[in-house]
Amino acid sequence: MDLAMMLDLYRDMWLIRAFELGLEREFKQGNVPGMLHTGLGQEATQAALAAHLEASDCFFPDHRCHGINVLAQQRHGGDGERIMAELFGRATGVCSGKGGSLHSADPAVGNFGCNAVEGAYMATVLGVALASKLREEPAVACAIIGDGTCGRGEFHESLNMAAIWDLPVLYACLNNGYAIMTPVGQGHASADIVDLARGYGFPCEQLDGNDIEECYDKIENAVAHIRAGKGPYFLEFKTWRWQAAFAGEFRPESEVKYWKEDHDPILMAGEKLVELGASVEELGVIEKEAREVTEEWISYAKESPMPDLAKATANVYVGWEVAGS
Amino acid sequence: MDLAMMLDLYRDMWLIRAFELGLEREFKQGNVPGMLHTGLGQEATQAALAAHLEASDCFFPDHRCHGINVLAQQRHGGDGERIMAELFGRATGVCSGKGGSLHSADPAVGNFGCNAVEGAYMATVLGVALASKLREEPAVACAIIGDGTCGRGEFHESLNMAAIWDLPVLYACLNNGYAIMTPVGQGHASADIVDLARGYGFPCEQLDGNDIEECYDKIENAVAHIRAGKGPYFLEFKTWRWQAAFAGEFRPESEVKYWKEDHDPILMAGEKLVELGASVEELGVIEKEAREVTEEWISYAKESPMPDLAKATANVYVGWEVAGS
Amino acid sequence: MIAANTPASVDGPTDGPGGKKSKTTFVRALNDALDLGMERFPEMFLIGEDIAEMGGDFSVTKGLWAKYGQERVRDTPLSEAAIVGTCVGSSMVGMRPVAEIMFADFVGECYDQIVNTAAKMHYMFDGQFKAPLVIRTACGGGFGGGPHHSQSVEGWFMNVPGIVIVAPSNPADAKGLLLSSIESDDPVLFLEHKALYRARGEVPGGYHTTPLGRASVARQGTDVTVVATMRMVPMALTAAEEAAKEGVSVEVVDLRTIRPYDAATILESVAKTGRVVVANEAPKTGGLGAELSARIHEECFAELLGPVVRVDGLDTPIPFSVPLEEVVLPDEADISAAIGEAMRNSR
Amino acid sequence: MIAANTPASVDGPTDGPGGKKSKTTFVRALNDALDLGMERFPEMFLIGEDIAEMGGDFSVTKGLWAKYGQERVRDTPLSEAAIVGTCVGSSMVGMRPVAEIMFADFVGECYDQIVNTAAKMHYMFDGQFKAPLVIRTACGGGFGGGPHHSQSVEGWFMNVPGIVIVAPSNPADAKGLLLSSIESDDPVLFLEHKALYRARGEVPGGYHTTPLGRASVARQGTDVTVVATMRMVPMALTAAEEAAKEGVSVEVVDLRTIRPYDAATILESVAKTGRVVVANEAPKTGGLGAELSARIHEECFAELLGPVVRVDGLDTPIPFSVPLEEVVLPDEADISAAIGEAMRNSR
Ligand SMILES: Cc1ncc(C[n+]2csc(CCOP(=O)(O)OP(=O)(O)O)c2C)c(N)n1
Ligand SMILES: Cc1ncc(C[n+]2csc(CCOP(=O)(O)OP(=O)(O)O)c2C)c(N)n1
Ligand SMILES: [Mg+2]
Ligand SMILES: [Mg+2]
Repeated sequence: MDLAMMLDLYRDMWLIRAFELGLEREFKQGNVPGMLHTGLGQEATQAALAAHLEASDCFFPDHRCHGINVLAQQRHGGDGERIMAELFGRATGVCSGKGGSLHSADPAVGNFGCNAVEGAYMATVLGVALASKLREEPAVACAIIGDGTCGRGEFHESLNMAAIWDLPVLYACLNNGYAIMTPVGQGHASADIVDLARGYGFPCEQLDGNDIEECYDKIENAVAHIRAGKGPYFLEFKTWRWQAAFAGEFRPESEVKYWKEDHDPILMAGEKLVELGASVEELGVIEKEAREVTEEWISYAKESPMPDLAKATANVYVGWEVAGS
Repeated sequence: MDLAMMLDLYRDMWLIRAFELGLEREFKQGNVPGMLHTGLGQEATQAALAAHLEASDCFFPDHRCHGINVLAQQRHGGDGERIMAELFGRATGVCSGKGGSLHSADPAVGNFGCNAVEGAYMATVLGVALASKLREEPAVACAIIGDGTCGRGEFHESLNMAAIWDLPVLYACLNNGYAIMTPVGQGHASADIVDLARGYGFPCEQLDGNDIEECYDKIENAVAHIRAGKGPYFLEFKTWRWQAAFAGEFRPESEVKYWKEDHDPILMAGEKLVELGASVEELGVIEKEAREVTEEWISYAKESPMPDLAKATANVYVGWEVAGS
Repeated sequence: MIAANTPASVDGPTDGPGGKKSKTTFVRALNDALDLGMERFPEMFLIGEDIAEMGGDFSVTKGLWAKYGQERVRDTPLSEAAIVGTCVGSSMVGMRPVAEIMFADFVGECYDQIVNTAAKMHYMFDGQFKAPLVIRTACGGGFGGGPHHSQSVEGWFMNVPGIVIVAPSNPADAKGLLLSSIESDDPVLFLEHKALYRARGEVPGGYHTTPLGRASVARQGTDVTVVATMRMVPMALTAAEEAAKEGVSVEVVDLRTIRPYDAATILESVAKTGRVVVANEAPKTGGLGAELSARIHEECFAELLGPVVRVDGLDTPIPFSVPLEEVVLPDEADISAAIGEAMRNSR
Repeated sequence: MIAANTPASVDGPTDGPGGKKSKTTFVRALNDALDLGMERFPEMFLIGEDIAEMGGDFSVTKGLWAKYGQERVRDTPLSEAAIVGTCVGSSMVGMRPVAEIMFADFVGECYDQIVNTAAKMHYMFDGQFKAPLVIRTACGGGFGGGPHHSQSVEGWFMNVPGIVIVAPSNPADAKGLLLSSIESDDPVLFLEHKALYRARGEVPGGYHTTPLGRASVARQGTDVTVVATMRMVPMALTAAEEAAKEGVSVEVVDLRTIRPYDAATILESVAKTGRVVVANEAPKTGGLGAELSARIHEECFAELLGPVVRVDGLDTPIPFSVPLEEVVLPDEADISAAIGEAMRNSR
């Protein structure tokens, strides 16, 4: 990978990190309603995915995917601030504040929306994929799923149907080692989710989800396979999330240290960039810019109006109006 | 296998066949309400399973399992006629006529009842298995499932949970090549269901479901594994059902001929028995007796009273009465 | 499955999709509607278990696979969540999928996908997606199907905003409502009562729609209004004829769309009669009848001569044995009795 | 998940399972009930996602894993159908499982197992099996949870015979009803409104049960009866205090068990007041209010001074944005308005 591309990805990763850090701060201050799951620590996977998905593709983000949402918005619409505004429940959000963190969607940038019933969109993604197949449009339909989410029955129904119909589905499994606090090897017959996916007969690969180059290359390869009409592809990204459980950190200190200090996707990429010839200052500027834009977006979100109350009853049906109170 | 045991199994298989043939005739004459799925052609698998399951074990029959229901009833209760009566919706049926073909149960003989929502009991069986594990009673909990049924999401949830908890579950998959008219290889990523089961890390085997000896031996082995506390076991029985679709036979003539003439479980067992020294007459008597007992049971069922109308509102709740009309 | 005793088959004469009005069966009317829809909407496809070559368990999709090919008439594995998921996802990008869930009893296996994905899609993303899908399914009892092949499931969805529930009672409406459901940009649960599949009736030829959300007055009357759905409509009409012999004039309102339902037509009828019976096959407690009764009382309390009388199934699962099933399911006699009860009411 | 803004935690003083009456939280009361149940019933076990070491998303099972061990307090994968299946199967052989489905919104993923297996087990096999299981789940809105973490799901099960639906409104009942649910030989859906988790109240110490199927009169009154559930009960009590200032005497009936519900207590109150409001958080159409309204009209038509007034959520999903959620969910003001409307009624 050349320096320019690597810098771009580094910038994307920093945008995610800054976004999530800013958001987390606001959440803790009580400015963001509801629940919050951050993608901190998983920036490489998200940035690499975003880099390969076109606006004409489709992705179903998982509950930690503000990052990919933001990148899609920036790349295909230039308005990442609308993701922030959505998280604050504002009228300027991508769903006018009706969806929030767990239901941010924007079809114009290929974002088909998170579904907070984990696993449900493993079924839904089939339909988007089938439509592109029937229309002979070479689009990729990507479902981003956590390791824990792979416990759901839709995992089987989805992989099986994608297999028999050779659907253009990219399963991007972000195996961060835990479902809430349950270790992946305790919740699944195998700690390697690919083992559960292999029986369906399409390519399955496991990779280092914190190594931006490996992520970028392997996704490129999978996406090419899918666009060539060769059917589904399953990628398992080994990664780790910063966010613990609400009672606090439950993982061994050594594990935390490994992932946050030795195997952090941004630190790793930074080292690589310096090797490739980037200057530490240059990298510092990228970080600074990401933090600045995040703050701008937070201000934008906070200054945005709340949705018109009429939105409460709007769009229940296409064909009918619903009465207010 | 010695002659005596083989003769016993032959008798069991004939009981199933005669039962199903008699039932089918009655159904076509309009004497049996509702729908009917017969186990004709699948007698070996059912007889071999029944031979290994104790009254203290549990099995969830599939929709073609009148046979195993009858054998369990005969072996552990001596009252196979109550299965017939249930199919006729009579008061003397195992469920007082409230369940019928698709919901015949009798816990006294280990029959936990079919669930006509295919696949649902792949989830339910986990609980029975967990209970025996928690109680340290070495019972087997067996789910009998068709190939088509393996398309359901519960397949994954069940195999995964049985694996992580080392539950004493025997999955008996009767792969008869079709779900209604859909070929197994069209409905599944692999025509060999074991391929879908292997990822869970417990033993999976495929066998000839029409070879009574192979069935008997492989089930014996699986059941021993389970009783020894070694966790779940998956057996895929390659078999074939006589019953076509309601529009008639849809399978190639050569296939029908192969299974009905060259690879019929009863014919095959008969040949083997003659080799082992049984006389053709002896075998004829077994068939005749099976047909006789079936007719007796049909008469019994027909002469049995309809359930008391109060049964219509009985046992909705344990703790409450439900009002009649 | 051997289907000798089950209500099925595309039979009877028909003049085909393009013809004039003719007497045909409910199944045939549905089949025609699907055919006409497939012809008109290239974005439409059919999906379900053995709906292709076999034509479905009740022959509703018969012949369409041969005509439209396997890409547009798709057999699936026994994967109800994936079937509905495929519908939802494809409808989000402009397809018009029509799924068959073989028996309504099985919708529990795709309940989440219907309730939390299809029904909320348009709302939660504030109009950015639509889910113009139809889920056809065979419901209702009366043929010894037992607890898992006989249920009326409208009650499972009555409290779910965003879903449209359609429930025809005769072949003409079956055709017209199905075409409207296909046209609809909202997700539709389309209920087909098994006991009606063989019912015959006049059906307009050609492409013909019946509006969603509108009840029809199946019979005019002045003394009592019977609001009925699906199989209860022909039963209500029979009961009305009986009542006429006693000099009681019964108006029968066929609800046709269960959600969102047509309150105006009901209330207009009630304003005239002052007496109401609501008849639905599902269990009484928490059923459709409850909603209609509550609404009618709210809006017509002063005009009512007595409380709305509910006719429903008993609050039990559906037993297999025929005489027990007869006890559990409501019939003409129950409607007649309810009409009698309503007539005894006067303030 | 970061839960700073979610209503959770086992806090507040308690005298523990064996103690005397004391003021404690709803969560703590539930935790005590589970503890007492585990102590008394060796056949009881707990199952759900991260209910063991973590104690569940709302800390309801906190400490029980440490006390009873991992065989009896079992973490599961995200497999809702398998969780409920495990409950059903084990209950068939005499265990008393108590499952936690983290949010009620997710019951769609195990709907079939609840509705077609658990609820029909006892009936379809004619009494040969029982399913004494409890499914605890956190329901209700009011904390910005959005469309999939805020729903009131009782309406999804109102038309399902065989299921018991329990819905406490205060810590004492939470404890007593949960113990009764554990004792019950019927399958129980036990609803815990998230907004009540931190509510405090007097709770009897030791093993204490509150009967299922019995409403309680939370406040005596003579002019209007308000029948309410869960979070609507404290709201109704507030509204009643407001009304008292205007000289209107409001009786508040806390339904407690939604199915089978206690008609006798309601009807007795209505006989006294002649005016009724039913208040429930779920969407209006096809909700609990409809059933209660229909029933009250059927049984008390002559005594009623006007129609039953329903207070419910709007017929929409629950939006994320706080001001929109406030529009959609019913509150004290809506109950007050309904009381006013009921008071204006007179024949
Ligand atoms: C069907 C369903 N069950 C449970 C939950 C609650 N829940 C939200 S996130 C989560 C853990 C998911 O684990 P994983 O997929 O590994 O994602 P991670 O949070 O680790 O990124 C759970 C149990 C849910 N949202 N949906
Ligand atoms: C959840 C569910 N979906 C669909 C059906 C309808 N159905 C009954 S049997 C059957 C085919 C089952 O195929 P398989 O498991 O291979 O059993 P076989 O009949 O071949 O023995 C179908 C689709 C059902 N009963 N339950
Ligand atoms: Mg994880
Ligand atoms: Mg099969």
